[in-house]
Amino acid sequence: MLSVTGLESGYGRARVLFGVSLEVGPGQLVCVMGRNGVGKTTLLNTVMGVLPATAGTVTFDGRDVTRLKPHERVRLGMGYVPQGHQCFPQLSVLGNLLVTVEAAKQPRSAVDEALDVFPALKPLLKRSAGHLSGGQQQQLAMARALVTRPRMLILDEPTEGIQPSIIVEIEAAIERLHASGLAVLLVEQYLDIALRLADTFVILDGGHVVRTGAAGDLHKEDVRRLLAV
Amino acid sequence: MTAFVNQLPIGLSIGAVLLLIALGLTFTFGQMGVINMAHGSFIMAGAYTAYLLQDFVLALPAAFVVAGAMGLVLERLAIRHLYGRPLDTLLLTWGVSLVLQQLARDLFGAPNVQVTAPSWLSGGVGILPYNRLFIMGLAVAGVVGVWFYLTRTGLGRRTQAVVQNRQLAATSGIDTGRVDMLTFFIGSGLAGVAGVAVTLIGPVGPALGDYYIVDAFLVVVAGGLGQLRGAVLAALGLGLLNSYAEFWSDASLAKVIVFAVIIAFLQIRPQGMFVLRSRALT
Amino acid sequence: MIRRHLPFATVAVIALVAAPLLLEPFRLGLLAKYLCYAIVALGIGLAWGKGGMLTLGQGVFFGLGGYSMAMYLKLTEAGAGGLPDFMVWSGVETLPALWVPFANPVFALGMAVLGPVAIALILGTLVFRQRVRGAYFAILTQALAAAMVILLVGQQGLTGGTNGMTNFFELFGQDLAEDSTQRGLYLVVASVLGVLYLATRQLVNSRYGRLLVAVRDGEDRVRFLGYDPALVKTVTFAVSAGMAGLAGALFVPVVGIISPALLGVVPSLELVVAVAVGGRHALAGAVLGAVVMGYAKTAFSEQFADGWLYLQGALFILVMTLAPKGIAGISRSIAGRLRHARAT
Amino acid sequence: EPAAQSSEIKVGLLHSLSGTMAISEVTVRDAELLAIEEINKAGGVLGKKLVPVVEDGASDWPTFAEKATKLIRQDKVATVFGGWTSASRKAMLPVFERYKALLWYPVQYEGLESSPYIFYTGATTNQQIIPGLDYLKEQGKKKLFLVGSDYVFPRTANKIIKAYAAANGMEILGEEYTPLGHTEYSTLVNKVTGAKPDAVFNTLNGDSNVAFFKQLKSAGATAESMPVLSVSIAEEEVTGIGVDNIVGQPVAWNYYQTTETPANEAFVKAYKARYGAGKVTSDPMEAGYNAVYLWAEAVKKAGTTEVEAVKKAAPGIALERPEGLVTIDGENQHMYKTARIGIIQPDGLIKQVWDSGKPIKPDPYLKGYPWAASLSAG
Amino acid sequence: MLELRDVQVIFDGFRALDGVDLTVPEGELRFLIGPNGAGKTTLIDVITGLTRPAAGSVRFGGADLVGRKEHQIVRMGVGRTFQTSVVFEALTVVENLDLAATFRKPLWSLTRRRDGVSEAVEEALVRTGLEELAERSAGVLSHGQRQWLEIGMLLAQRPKLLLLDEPVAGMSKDERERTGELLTEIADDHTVIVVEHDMEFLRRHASVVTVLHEGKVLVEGSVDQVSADPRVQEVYLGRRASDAVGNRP
Ligand SMILES: Nc1ncnc2c1ncn2[C@@H]1O[C@H](COP(=O)(O)OP(=O)(O)OP(=O)(O)O)[C@@H](O)[C@H]1O
Ligand SMILES: Nc1ncnc2c1ncn2[C@@H]1O[C@H](COP(=O)(O)OP(=O)(O)OP(=O)(O)O)[C@@H](O)[C@H]1O
Ligand SMILES: NC(N)=O
Ligand SMILES: [Mg+2]
Ligand SMILES: [Mg+2]
Repeated sequence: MLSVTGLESGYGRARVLFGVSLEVGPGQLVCVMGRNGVGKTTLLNTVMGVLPATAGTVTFDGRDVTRLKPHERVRLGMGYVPQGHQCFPQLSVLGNLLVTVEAAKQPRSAVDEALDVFPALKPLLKRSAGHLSGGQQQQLAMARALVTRPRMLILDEPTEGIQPSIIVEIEAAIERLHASGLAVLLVEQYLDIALRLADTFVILDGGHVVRTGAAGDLHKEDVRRLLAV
Repeated sequence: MTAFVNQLPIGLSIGAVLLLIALGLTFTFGQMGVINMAHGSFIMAGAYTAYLLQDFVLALPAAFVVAGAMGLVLERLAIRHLYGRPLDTLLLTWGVSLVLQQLARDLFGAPNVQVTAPSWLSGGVGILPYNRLFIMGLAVAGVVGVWFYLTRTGLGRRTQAVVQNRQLAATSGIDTGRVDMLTFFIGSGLAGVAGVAVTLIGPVGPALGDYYIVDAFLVVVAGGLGQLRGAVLAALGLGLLNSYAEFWSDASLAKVIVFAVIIAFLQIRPQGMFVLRSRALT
Repeated sequence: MIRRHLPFATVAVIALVAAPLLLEPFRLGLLAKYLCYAIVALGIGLAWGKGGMLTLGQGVFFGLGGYSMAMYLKLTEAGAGGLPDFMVWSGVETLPALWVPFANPVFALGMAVLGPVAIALILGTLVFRQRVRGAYFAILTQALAAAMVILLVGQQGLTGGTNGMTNFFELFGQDLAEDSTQRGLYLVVASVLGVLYLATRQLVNSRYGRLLVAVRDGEDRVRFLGYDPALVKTVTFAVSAGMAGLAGALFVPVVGIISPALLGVVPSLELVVAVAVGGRHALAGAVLGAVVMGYAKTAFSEQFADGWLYLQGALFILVMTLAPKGIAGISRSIAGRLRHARAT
Repeated sequence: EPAAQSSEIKVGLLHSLSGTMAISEVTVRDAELLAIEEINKAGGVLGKKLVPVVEDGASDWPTFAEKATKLIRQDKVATVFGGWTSASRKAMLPVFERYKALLWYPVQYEGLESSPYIFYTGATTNQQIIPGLDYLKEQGKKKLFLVGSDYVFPRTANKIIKAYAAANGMEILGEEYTPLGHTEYSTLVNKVTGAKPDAVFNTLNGDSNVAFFKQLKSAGATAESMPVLSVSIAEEEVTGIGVDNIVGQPVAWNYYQTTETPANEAFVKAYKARYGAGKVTSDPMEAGYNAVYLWAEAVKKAGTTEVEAVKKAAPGIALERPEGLVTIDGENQHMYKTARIGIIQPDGLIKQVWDSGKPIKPDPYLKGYPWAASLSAG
Repeated sequence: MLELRDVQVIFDGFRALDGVDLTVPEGELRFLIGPNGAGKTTLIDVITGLTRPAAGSVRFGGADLVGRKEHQIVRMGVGRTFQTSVVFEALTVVENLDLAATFRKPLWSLTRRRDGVSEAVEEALVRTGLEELAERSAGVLSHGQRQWLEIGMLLAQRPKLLLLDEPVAGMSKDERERTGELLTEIADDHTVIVVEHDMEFLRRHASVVTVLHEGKVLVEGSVDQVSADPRVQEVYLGRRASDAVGNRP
C-alpha cells in the first residue's frame, strides 16, 4: 500500500531523516516508535508531502507520490491526523468536518459515519473548534481524517490528551478500520496500545530505522530498551 | 435644518462608497491576511476598464474580470511566497501599486480621463442622486454576494480553512493554491467593481487608488478583520460620522475626528467591532 | 571582542573620514539625509524587526522632531515683529503661544526627542494595554500619519500648512549655506547614528532584547512568564519614536525644509520598506536599507526621471519575493554557506 | 567644464512627473521641451544648443528642493524652469537664492512674493483673481461661496476675495477647504446648495475638481443657476472632469487654446504636431512655453547665460506670445499679462467672454488696491 | 494554599465551570482528571487570570486572584504550562529558560547582556534533560522536547504554585517516569496541580485526585477511591476500560 524507500528530509540545512525505508502492506498496521525528537513526525510529514523529500521515494498504491502535493495525496486515499490536536479554529465543528468532506469529494454521509465513531462531538457541532478542549479537538481531528474515507490512515499520536474511555474507543475504532482492510501507519507512545494493534514495528532513532519487524518477533523488553533514554 | 437632515442620507451614501471599496479587502486582507496595498491599484484598474469600454453597465463585469485577473497574477507570481507573513505582503503589494500607478500614467497619460455615466443615472430623488443610489444598491448586492459566498458555499468555507491553518488544510485535501487564487481573484475583482462605481463620483486618474486605500483599510480594521457584518457597520458608521463631522466643522477636521474616533473605538474593542476569540495563545 | 567590532569600526572610519573627503558637498548633503533616515530606520528595526510592532506612522515622530527644530530655526531669523515669513503671509499678527518656548534651542531640541517619546508613550499605553497588535496596530499608525498630515496642513498659520517651513539661514550662528557647515552637520549626523547604533545593538543583545523578541513571537505567553508585554512594547515604541524625532531634528538643517509631505503615509511606508529591504532582523540591515533605498531613489530618479517608479517598485518586489530577509539576510546566508562549506 | 566654453547650454526642467501633481505638470514640461526644440531648430541661443536636463519633483516639496540643488550644483544648468504648486516654489526659493541661480515659475499663484532669483510667468492675483471678481460683480453676483483646497494659494486667494467683497458690497456666505486629493464632496455640495449663493469662487486644485463638479452636477446645480468660477481649471482639466459636468462654467486665466493671436495659432499647431492631435493647450503650459523664450531673449540681450547679467537684461523684454504681448516687469520679475474670462464650451475648449483689453501690470503685493492694504501689511 | 470557592465560568451561555470548590494545601501534589471538555484547562485558566470567572473567588496565599492581570498573578508565585506548548521559537532553549527566570528583575536591569547561565536556569536544564539542546533555537524542538522546555520554564520561574496541563502527553514511558519523580520532588515544598489523562501515571504518582465533570467537582479522593467510583467509570474511565487501562504494565 505504502512504501517508503531511502527517504531523507529535514528543515533547511538540518537533516532529520537519513534514508528511512518502510513498508505498509494492504490492510496492515505499522507502528512507528521512538523517543522524542527522533523524527517520527518528520517522517509522517514527509510521507504526506508537507515537507519535501530531499531524497528517496514514497509510493502509495503502486504510484510514486513523492512529488505530489499534500491534497493530491489525500485525494488518493491517504488520511492524515497530524500531531497536536490541530483544527480550523474559527470554523464550527461541523464546518471543520464539512470543509474536509467537500475537499475530499466524499458524500455528506461520511460525516455521520465519523460522528458515530466520536459521539462526544455530536453536541458540539455548532461550537467554534478553537473553543473546544484539547481532547475534544483531538477527537475532531480524528473524525476529520475519517470523513475523507481514506484507504490508509496516518496517525501521529492520536490518543494524546484523550480521556481513557475514549482512548479505548479510538483503539477499538482503529482496530475495526484495520480489520475492514484499511492500512494504518501509526505513531503511538502508549506501548501497550501499540503492542495490541500493530502488525509490524518500525523503531526510529536519530533519523535512522534501528529496528523493524513483525509484532510477534519483538519482545516488549527489547522494544523498551530501544525506546529508553 | 433641511441641510442637517440631508446629512443622514449623505452619510449613508458615503458609507456605501466606503463599503464598496472595502469589500474586496474583506477577502484579501480579512480572509487571507494579506495587507494588500495594491487594492487601490485594482480599484484604479476597474475605473480605467470603464474608461476603455465607455459602457458603464458592461464595465461592471468586465472590471471584475480585469482586476480579478490582475490580482490572480499578483498572487501567483509573488504573494504566494509570502503567506504567513502578512506584514511583508504589505511592502510587496505597495511596490506593486507603485508600478501599476506608473504604468497607468504611461498607458493612459497623467491627466484624468472621463467615463461617461449612463443617462439613466442622472437625476435623483430628494437629496440623493441616482448615481449615489446606484452605488448603495451595488454595495448591498456586493455584501449579500460576499456573505453568501463565505457562509453558504463550500468554497467560502475552504477559504477560511486555508487562512486558519494552511498546513492542516493541505493535509485535509484542500488545494490551497487554488483557493488562494480564487480568493484573490474575487477580492481584487470586487475592487475592480468598486473602481467602476467611483467613476460616477470622482476622478479617474493614475492616483485614483491612493484616495481610497487608507479609508478602505480603516473600515476593515474597525469592523474586525474578516468580519463582513463588522465591515458593513463600520462603513456606515464612518460614513455618518464623516458626514456630520464635516457638516459641523470642515472636511479636514472631519477626517481628523474620524481617525480620533477610530483610535478611541479600538480602546473599547481592540480587535474591531466583531472578534472571533480564540483560546490559542499568540 | 575586536572581531565583533571590526565591521562597525571600518564603516565608522569610512563614514567619518573618507566620505567627507571624497564626496562633493551636494552628494555629502544627500548622504547626510540618508543617514537621518537611517536613524529612523534603526528605530523601526528595533520596534518592528525585534519587537514585531509594524509602525507605519514613524513619519509622525520624525515630523514632530523636524517641526520642533524648524520652529527654533525660524525664530532665530524671524523678521519684522519676530514673526516667521509664512505667518506674515498667512496673516498671523502675533507669535502663537505654542511657538514662544521654541526660541530656546535646548527646549526645541528637547521637544524634538521628548515630544515624540511622550506621544508614543501615550499612544502605546492606550493601544498596547488594550492588546491592539499586528495589522491593527499597523493600520492604526498609518491612520495616525494620515491624520497628522491633515492636521498640519489645516493649521497654516501655525505650521506653514502644506508648504511646511523652509528658508532657514543659520544654525547656532553657522551659515547653513556654507559647505563647511554642511560638512559639520554631516559629521554630527553620522556620529549620532553611530552612537545610537551601538546603543541599540547593546539593547537587542541584552536580556531586554530577548524579551522583546519573545513579546513579538508570543505576547500572550510572555504574560505567563511574569512580564507585562504592554510595558515592554510601549517602552520600545517610545525609544523608536525618540530616535525618529532626533532624526527629524537633524534632517531639517541638513535638507533645509520640513513639510507635511515628509511625515505622511508614503514616507512612513518608504522607511519601513527600506528596513525590509535592508533586512529587518538585523539592525545593520535597517541602517543599510535606509542608505541603499535613499541612494536608489536618488539615482533612479536622476537617471530615469520618467520611469524611476518602475525601478523602485521592482526593487521592493524583487527583494520581498526573492530575499525576504533583505540584504542582511542575503549576506548572512552567504556567510553561513561559506562557513558550512569550510566545515565540511 | 564651464558652460561658457561648451557648445551646449544645459537648462533644468523640474516638474512633478509622478505623484498627484503629475496630472498638471507633465504637460507643462512637454510645452517647455517644445520651446527648447523650437529654439534649437532656430539655431539655439548664442549659437549654442539648449540641452534640457529633466528631473522629477515627484509632487513632493523637499524633492523639489533636492533636485533644484542637484540641477544647480551638479549639472550646473544655466537656468531652471519648474514648479507648479506654491509649496514647491516655496521649497525651491531658498535654494535658488542661496546659489544665486534662476528659476522660471509658470503658474498663477497667490502673490505676496517676489524673489530676486525667480521670474514669475504665470498670473499674480491682480491678473486673474481680481479680474475674475470684477467679472462676477459685473454679472450681478453679490453672494459668493468660497471653496478651495487646503493650502496657501486658496487660503490667500480667499483672503483677497473677502477683502474685495467687503469693499465692493458683496457677501461671502461660506468658506470651505478640503485636503488636496479629497474626493468626497457630497457634504460640501449640500452646504453650498443650502447656502444658496449667486456664485461659487473655486480655488480647488487638482483631482478634487473632478469630484467636486461631478457631485455638484448630480445635486442638480447648473452653470445658469449657480455659476462656479474656477481659477485652476484649464482645457487639460476639462476632459478629466467631463465636459458634461462643467459646461457653461466660467474660468479666469490669461490664455486659452482659442485665444486668437498669430503666435497662438503656431503654438497650438506645433504642440499638436509634436504631442498628438487630441492634445489641448492651456494657460500654465503656455506660461511655461513662454518662460523658455523669455529667458532665451534675455540671454541673447545679455550675451551670456550668467545669472546676474541675465537678470539685468530681462526687465522690459517684451515678446508677442500666444496670449498676446508679454513684458517682463523690472520691479518684481513678474509679467505684464492680459486677463481673460472664458466659458467652458461643449467641445471642452474655453471661449473667451471678457478680457482686460491690455496687459495688466503685475502687482503681487496689491499695492495699487486700497482695499487690499491690510493684506500686504506684513 | 489555593482555595477556589463556587467558581463559575460561562462562555456564550455555556457553563464551562459550574460552581467549583477546590482547596489545595501547601506541599500537595494534586491531580485533576475528568473527561475531555470537563473544564480542567478552564480551571487553570481561571487561576492564572487568562479567563475571568463570572462568579466565585480564587484565593492564593490569602490574596484574591480574580481581576488581576496574568503577569501580576505570575509575580505572586503562580506558574503554569500549556496543554499545547508555546515556546519562543526564535530564542534558544537557554534564552527561553533565562527569560522565565528573570522576571523579578526590574526592567531596566535587563538592558545588560546575559553572561553565563544562572543557577535557576542551570537547574532547569538539568532537570529537564535539555542540556544538550541548550544552545539550539527552540524552533527546532520536537513536540516532546517542547513539552520539556515548557516544564523547564515553569521550574525556572520558581513559583510557589505550579499548574501543569497534561505535561506528559506525547512523552515516552521513561520520560513520564522522570516527570513523575520530578513533580513528586517539587511538591515537597510547593503546591502542584497536574492535569493528566494517563491513569498509569496517576497510579504511580498521585495521592489526592479531583475529578471534574461538566464543570463540577464529581469526586475527590485517593486514586483507588476515585477509580472505583462508578460515576468516574461511567463518564471517564469507561466500564470496560477501567480494567484495561488500569492494568497497563
Ligand atoms: N521546524 C523545525 N525546524 C528545524 N528542526 C526541527 C523542526 N521540527 C523538528 N525539528 C527537529 O527534527 C527532529 C525530529 O523532530 P520530530 O518532530 O520529527 O520528532 P518526533 O519523533 O516526532 O518527536 P516527538 O515524539 O517529540 O513528537 C528533532 O530533533 C527536532 O529538533
Ligand atoms: N473560549 C471558549 N468559548 C467557548 N467554549 C469554551 C471556551 N473555552 C472552553 N470552552 C468549553 O468549555 C469546556 C471545558 O473546556 P476545557 O478546555 O477546560 O476542558 P478540559 O477539561 O481541559 O478538556 P481536555 O481534557 O480535553 O483538555 C469545553 O466544552 C470547551 O468547549
Ligand atoms: N500656485 C498654485 N496654483 O498653487
Ligand atoms: Mg512528533
Ligand atoms: Mg484541557
